[in-house]
Amino acid sequence: MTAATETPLLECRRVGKRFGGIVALCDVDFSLRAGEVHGVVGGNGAGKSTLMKVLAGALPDYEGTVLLAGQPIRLNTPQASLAEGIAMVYQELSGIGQLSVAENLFLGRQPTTRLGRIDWTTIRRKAREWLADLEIDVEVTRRLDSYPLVVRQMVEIARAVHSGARVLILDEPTSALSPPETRRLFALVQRLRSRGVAIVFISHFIEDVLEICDRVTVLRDGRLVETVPKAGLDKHELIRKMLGHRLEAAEVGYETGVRLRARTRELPVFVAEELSLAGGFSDVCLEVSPGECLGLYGFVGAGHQELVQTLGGARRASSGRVLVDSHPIQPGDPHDSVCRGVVLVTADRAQSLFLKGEIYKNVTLAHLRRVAGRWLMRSREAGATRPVLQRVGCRPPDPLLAAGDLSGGNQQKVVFARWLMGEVRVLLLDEPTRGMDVAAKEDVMRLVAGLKQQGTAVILASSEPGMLLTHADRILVMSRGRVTREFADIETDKAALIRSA
Amino acid sequence: TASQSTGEGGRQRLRAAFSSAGLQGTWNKLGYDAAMLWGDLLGVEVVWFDGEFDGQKQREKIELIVDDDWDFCAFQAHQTGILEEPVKRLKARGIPVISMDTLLVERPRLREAGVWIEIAPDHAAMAEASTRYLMEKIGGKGKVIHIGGESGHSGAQDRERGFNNIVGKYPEVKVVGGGVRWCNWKTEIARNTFDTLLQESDEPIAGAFFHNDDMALACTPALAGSRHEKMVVTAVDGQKAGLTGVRDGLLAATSVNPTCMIHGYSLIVGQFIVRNKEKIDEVPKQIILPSPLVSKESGNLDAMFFLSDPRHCLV
Amino acid sequence: MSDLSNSSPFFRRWDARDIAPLVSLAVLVVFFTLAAPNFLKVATITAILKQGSVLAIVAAGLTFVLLCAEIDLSVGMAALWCACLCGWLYQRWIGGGSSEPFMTTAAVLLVPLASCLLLGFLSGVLTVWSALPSFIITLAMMFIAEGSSRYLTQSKLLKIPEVLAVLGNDGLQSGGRVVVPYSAMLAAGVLVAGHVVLQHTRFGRYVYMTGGNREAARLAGVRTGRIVVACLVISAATAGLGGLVNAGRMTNVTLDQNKDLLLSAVACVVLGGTSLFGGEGGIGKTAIGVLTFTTLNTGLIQITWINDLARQLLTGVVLMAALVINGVLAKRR
Amino acid sequence: MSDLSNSSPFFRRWDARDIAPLVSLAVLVVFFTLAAPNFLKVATITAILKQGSVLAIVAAGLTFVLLCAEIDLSVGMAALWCACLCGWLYQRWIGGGSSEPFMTTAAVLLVPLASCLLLGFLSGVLTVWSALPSFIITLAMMFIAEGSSRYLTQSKLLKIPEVLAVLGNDGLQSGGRVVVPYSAMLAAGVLVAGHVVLQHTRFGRYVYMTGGNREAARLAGVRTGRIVVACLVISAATAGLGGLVNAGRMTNVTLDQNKDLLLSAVACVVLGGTSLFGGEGGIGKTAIGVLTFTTLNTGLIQITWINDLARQLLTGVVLMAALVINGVLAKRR
Ligand SMILES: Nc1ncnc2c1ncn2[C@@H]1O[C@H](COP(=O)(O)OP(=O)(O)OP(=O)(O)O)[C@@H](O)[C@H]1O
Ligand SMILES: Nc1ncnc2c1ncn2[C@@H]1O[C@H](COP(=O)(O)OP(=O)(O)OP(=O)(O)O)[C@@H](O)[C@H]1O
Ligand SMILES: [Mg+2]
Ligand SMILES: [Mg+2]
Repeated sequence: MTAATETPLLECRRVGKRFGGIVALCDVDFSLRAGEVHGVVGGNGAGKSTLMKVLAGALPDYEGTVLLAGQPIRLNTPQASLAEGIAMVYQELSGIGQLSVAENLFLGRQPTTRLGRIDWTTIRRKAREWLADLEIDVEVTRRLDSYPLVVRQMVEIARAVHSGARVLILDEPTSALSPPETRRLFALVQRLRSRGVAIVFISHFIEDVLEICDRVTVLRDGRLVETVPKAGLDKHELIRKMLGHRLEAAEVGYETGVRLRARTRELPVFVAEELSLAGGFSDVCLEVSPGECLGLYGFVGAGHQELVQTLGGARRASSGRVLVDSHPIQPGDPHDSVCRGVVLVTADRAQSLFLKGEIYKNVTLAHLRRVAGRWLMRSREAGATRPVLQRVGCRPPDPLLAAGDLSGGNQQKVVFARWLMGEVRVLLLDEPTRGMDVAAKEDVMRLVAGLKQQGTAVILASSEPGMLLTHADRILVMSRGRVTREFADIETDKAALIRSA
Repeated sequence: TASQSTGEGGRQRLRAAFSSAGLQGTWNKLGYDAAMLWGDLLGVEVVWFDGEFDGQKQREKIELIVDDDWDFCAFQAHQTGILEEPVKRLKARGIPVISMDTLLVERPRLREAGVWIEIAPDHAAMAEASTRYLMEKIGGKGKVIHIGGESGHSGAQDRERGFNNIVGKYPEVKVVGGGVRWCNWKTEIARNTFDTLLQESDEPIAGAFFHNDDMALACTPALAGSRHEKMVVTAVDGQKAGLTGVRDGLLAATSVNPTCMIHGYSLIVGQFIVRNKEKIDEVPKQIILPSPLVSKESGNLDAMFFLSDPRHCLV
Repeated sequence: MSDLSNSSPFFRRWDARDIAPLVSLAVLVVFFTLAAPNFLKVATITAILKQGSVLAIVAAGLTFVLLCAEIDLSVGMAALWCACLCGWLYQRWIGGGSSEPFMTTAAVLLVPLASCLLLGFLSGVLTVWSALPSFIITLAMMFIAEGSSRYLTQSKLLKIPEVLAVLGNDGLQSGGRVVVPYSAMLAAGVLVAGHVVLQHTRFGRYVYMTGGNREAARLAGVRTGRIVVACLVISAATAGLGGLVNAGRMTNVTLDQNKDLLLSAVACVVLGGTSLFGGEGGIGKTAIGVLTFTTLNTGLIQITWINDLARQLLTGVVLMAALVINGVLAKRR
Repeated sequence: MSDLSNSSPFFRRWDARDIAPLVSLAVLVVFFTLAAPNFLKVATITAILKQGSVLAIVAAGLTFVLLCAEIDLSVGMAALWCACLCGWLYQRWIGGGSSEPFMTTAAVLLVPLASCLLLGFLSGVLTVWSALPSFIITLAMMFIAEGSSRYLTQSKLLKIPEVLAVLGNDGLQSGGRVVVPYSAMLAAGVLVAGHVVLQHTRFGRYVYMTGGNREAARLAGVRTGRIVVACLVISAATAGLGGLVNAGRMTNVTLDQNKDLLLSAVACVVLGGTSLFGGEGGIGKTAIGVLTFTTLNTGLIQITWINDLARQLLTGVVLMAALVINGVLAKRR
C-alpha cells in the first residue's frame, strides 16, 4: 500500500444533492488521498455517480463543502473541476459520436500550434500511442460512433487517464470490458497511483474493487455507510455492507470448476447457418433448443457481440441465414424478429432507451398491443409496468419518472423489463446486466432462468466469464470473428475459458 | 440587333424578351396573355422571364439573358432600380428597352440608363377615381377601411396617395384603424386585418377601399349577414374577377388597371420602333394609359368584359 | 427518496415545461388588454378562432412530423395545391352552373385531398428510402406542389364550391353574429382527433418513440420507416384540408394563398413547446402555440395608436418580450 | 486539410456521406448540359458564381449555427436590416453628394455590420438565457429586423455606396467581360475563413462538440452557451455582409430584398449534407450545397423549351430526381 499524506487531497463534508423531491445524496463525507485508489461501492441508485458528478463539477447546486488540499472550493462547473485537475470517466459515456476517435481523446483541450491552429498531427500521433498503450486497435481518424461500446469506453478511459489530472474518477469503467482490457486498465491505474494520482474506482465487480483499491467507501440509499481500508474486508462482508443484508452466494463454484451440459437432443428452436457480417464475424453456425442457454464468450472485438446483434436483426448479415422454428427471418429487420418472439437486450442503453420519455413508455414499447390494447391509458400502462419494474428491482419503481432520471444500473433494468412484458421464444442477451449491482444481477438472471424453465431459448453473450459459467448450459468461444471452441459436456473454469479465447 | 427569318407577308419575325414582377399574380398573368396574343398576331416571338415576385430572381434571370439576341425588351421591374445594370448592358448593345408599369429606374435617369419609353397607368388616378366613387356613395361621411398592397411597391404608394388626396377633402370621413393597413397584396393578411377591423366598430362601417380586387374579393364574404352588410367596397384592377364582382354586387366599383394595354402596347410600340427603325428621340418618354372606372352605373361594364376577355386582351 | 412531487400524476401534469407556453399567451393577453381597448370582447375571440383555424388544422398534422423528428416543408404549398386542384375541378365539373350536385361536389373536395395523401406518401417513401433528411425531400416536394398549382391554374383566380365558403365564413350564430365559426369547430375536431391518436393509440406512441430514439424503437420492433411515412401523409392531409378551408374563407383560390403558412405553422408548433428534435410535445401544446400566435396577430391589428409601418417591429418586440418573460419565470420556478 | 489526408486519406475522403451531395450536383450538371445547349459556357459559370455568392456568404455563417444544433431564422431579415441601415446612413451622411469620402463610406458600411453583430448577440444571449429553442427566439428577431427595416426606410428605395455596387456587379475581366466577380471572391474568402475556423481552431471544434453532444461538451469544459452565442453572432454578421453584397448587386436597397434568403440558405446548408441536428457537416459541404442550388436555378433559367409557368414544377422535379439518384447510388455503395 502506498503512503498516505496527512491532509487528504480532496475532501467532501456533508455533501448532499436533491433532484426535485428525490434525495440522491445526503450528508456524505468522503476523502481521497494522493496516491490511493479509493473504491466506491453501493447498490444501484446508492448515489455513487451523483457524488462523483459533484466532484467533477457536473452538478452545480449541491449542498455541503468540498475541500481541495485543505482549502474549501466550490465546484460549480466542469471547467472549475478540470482546472483543479479533477477528471472523470462518466458512467453514461460522454464521447461525441460524430467526431473522430482521435479528437475524442482531446475533447476540450485540443493541442494547438503556435499559430493557434489545431495540431491535428499531434492529435493523431498521440491518439495512436495512447490506444496502442491499451492495446486496442482502431483507426483513429474514423468516427467514434462507428465503433462498439467497448471501444468507446476505452477511449473515454484513455482520455481521462492522459488528462494529467491529479484526481481521476472512474465511474464503472470496466462495465463493458473483458478481462484482458481490465488487466491493462489496472496496470495503468497502478502506474498512475505510483505517480501520486488519487483515483476513485467505482464498480459492481467486487473482486476488482478488492483487488485494486486501498480503501473502500460504501454508500447505501444516498448515505454513507462507512469508509474502510481494504485490509480485513472480504467479498461477502462488503456485499453485506452495501445491501444491508447478506446475499446467498450463487456465483461461487466457477472458481473451482463448473460442469457444462451436453447438447440436448431436442429440436433446436433457433438456428443460424453460415452467418457472416462484413467486418464482424464469418461463417458462424449455431443452434439453441428451448430451455437451453447458450453462452458466447470472447474478448473485445471477437465478434460475439456483433453476432448477437445480428441474430436479433439489429444488423443485417452479409450472408447466411437465421431460422426460428425453421422459418427464416428477414435479415436486418427487428420487426420480423420481434414478431417471431426473438428478442434482443443490448448492452448499449443509448440504443434501447428514450431517456427523456417516461419509464412506462420505454417498458411497454415492444408489447404495446398486449399490455395496453387498442386504447392506451397512462394509468393502465403504468399499472402494468409497476410489477415488472418491481420484479427486475428497479428503484424507484415509479413508471412515470423519465428513464433518464434513473441511475445507470436501474436504466439497464428498464431495458430488461421491456422484454418481460410479453412472450419470448428466443432471448438474445448482449451483456444484459451491465452496470447492475450484485443483487440485481442475481434477480435478473433468476428471471432469465425462470424464462428458460418455461421453454425460452437463451443466448447470452458476455465478456464476463463468471456470468457465463453460472448461467450458460453450453459456451461457444469466439475469437477474431470465428467460433474457435465449444465447451459442452465438460467441466471447466474461469481460467480455462479465458485461456481459450 | 438580331433580325430573323421572315414571316408570312415577307415581314420580319422579331424576338422580344419580356419580364414581369411575377406570373403568380392574376393581374400579371393577364398581361402575359396579352403580350403572347399580340405577339402571335404581329409576328413577334415573346420569350418570358418570370420575376417570381422576387427582385433577386428577376435580376438573375435578366442578367443571364441580356447577351442573347433580342430585337427589343420590355420589363416590369419587381422594384425600381434592380434591373438597372442589365438594362445598361442592353443600352450598350443598342437594344430598345421599354419600362412597363413600375419604373425601371427613377424617372430623371430613364434615358441615361437606356430606357426608351415608360408605358404605365396612373396609379394615383385609379385610386382617386375609385375613392371618389366611394365617397359619393357613402355621402362623404362615416368610417372607411383602407387596405394597402405592399408598402414598398411604387404602385401601391401611388394608390395610397390617390386615396388620401380624395379622403383629405372629406373631414367627416374617418379611416378605421388609424390609416392604411399594408397587407403585402396577400389575401389572407388582408382578410385577417379586415375581419379584425370590422370588430373595432359597433356602428356600421360605411366603406372600404382596397389596393386590388383580389384582396377585396377575399374580404367581402366577411360582410354577408353582419352589421356592415351595406358597406361600399371599391378597389383597383378591373379585370375579369373584379368586373364579375361589380356585376354580382360584391364590389361597388373598380378602376381598370389596364394590364393588357400595358403589356400589349409595349409589344406593339416595341415592334413599331424596330420595324420603322425609329430613333430614341422620336419616341415620347412616357405613355400614360387610361384607367376607366367601372361600376353598375358607369355603363361600361359590358364593354370592359369584352375588352378584357382573354380572346381579345384589350384592356 | 420517494416524494410526492415526482410521482404524483398531478404534479407531473403541471410540469414547468408544460406551463411555459401558457405564460407567453398570458403575457400577450395582458398586454393587448392594456394596449387595445377593444381587445377583450367576444368578437375578438371569434376573430381569433376564425383566423387560427387554418393554422390549427395544419399545425396539428405538422405536430406528428415534428414529433417523429422530421420536418415537412411542403405543408404550405400542399395546401395551395389542394385548393387549386379543387378550384380547377370545380371549374371543369361544375363550371358556372348554379347548382352543385352532391356527388360531384364531394368528388371536387375529395379528389384534391386524396392527391395530398399521395403527395405526402411520396415525400415519406422517398425520405425513408433515400435516407436523406426530410428537409430537402420535402423542399423539392414544396417546389413540385407550388409548380403544379401554378401550371394547373395558369395563375387564374378560381372559384370553389359554395360549401367551402360556408365552412370558411359561417358559424353558429348568436344575436345575429357568428360566434363559433364552423372552421373553428372543424379545427377543434382535428385537434381532438390528433390528440387522441397521439395519446391513446399505439400508432401515436410509436410516433413519440420513433422521434425520441429511432434506433431503440426499431430494435423494439417498431417499423419506424412506416411511422415516418404515415406522419408525412397525415401532415399532407391536414395541410390539404387547411388549404381548402382557407380557400373557402377567401371564397376563391389564387396563387398567393398559403405563402406564409409553412413558417407560421412550424412556429406555432414550436412556440407551443414541441421539440424540433422529436419525441417531446403534443397536440395540446400545439393548440396553445396556435392561440398564442393568432392572439399576437389579431391583437396587433387592433392597436390603432401605431403607424402601420411600425407594426411589424412591434410584433417582434412584443413576441420577444413574451418569450423572455416566459424565460424569466421558468428560471424562477 | 492536407495533413488530414495522410493518415488514412482514402477512407476519410471518400466516405459515402461526403460524396452524396456531389452526386446531386453532378446529376444536375449532366441534365442541364443535355437540356440547355447554352449551359456549358464560361458565362454560365460566371453567372453561377455571381448568383451564388450572397447565398454562399450567408450559408457559411449559418453552417456554424446548424453545426451547433441551433437554427437562425433571422438571417434573411438581418441581411435586409443591414442593407437598409446602410442605405439610410448613406442618405443621411453622404446624401446626394457626388463624392464619397473614404471614412464616411467606411462608417456607412461598418455601422450596419456592427449592428448585425449586436442583433446576433442579442439572439444568442436570449436563446441561452431563456433556454427556449433558438427557432422561436430568432423568429421574433426576424420580425424585429424586418420591422425595423420597414420603419427605418419608411418603405422608400434607398441608395447605397458606390463601392457596394462595384462589389456586387464588377469583377476581374477577361475579353471585356466579367469572369470572376468580386462578390464571388469575397464569398470564397468567407468560405475559406469559415472552413479554417471550423477545422483548425479550438473554437471551431467546440462548435462541433456543442452540436454533437451538448452535455458531453459541457462536461469536457466547453462553455456551450458562449459557443451558441458566438455562432449566432457569426451568422448575423455573415447575413449582414450578404445583405450588403445583395444590395450592391441591385444597386439600391428596397424592402423586398432577401425574402427567400432564409429558406435558400438553410436549404443550401442541408443540401450539402450538414445535419439539422448538429455536429455533422462543414463549410466544404455547404459550398457544394450552394453550388447545387445555384446550378439548379441558373440551369433552369437557361432551359427555353419550357413554358415559364411550368418552370417551377420542373425545378421541383429535377431537384427531386437528383436527390433520388443520389439515394440510389448511396444504397448501392
Ligand atoms: N437527473 C436526475 N434526476 C432525478 N433523479 C436522479 C437524477 N440522476 C440521478 N437521480 C437519482 O439519484 C439517485 C442516485 O443515482 P446515482 O446515479 O448516483 O446512482 P449510482 O449509485 O450511480 O447507481 P448505479 O450503480 O446504478 O449507477 C437515484 O435514485 C437516481 O434515480
Ligand atoms: N486532421 C484530422 N485528424 C483527425 N481527426 C480529424 C481531423 N480533422 C477532422 N477530424 C475528425 O474527423 C471527423 C470528421 O471530420 P470532419 O469534421 O472534417 O467531417 P466531414 O464532415 O467529413 O468534414 P468535411 O466537411 O471537411 O468533409 C471529425 O469528427 C473530426 O473530429
Ligand atoms: Mg452510477
Ligand atoms: Mg468538415
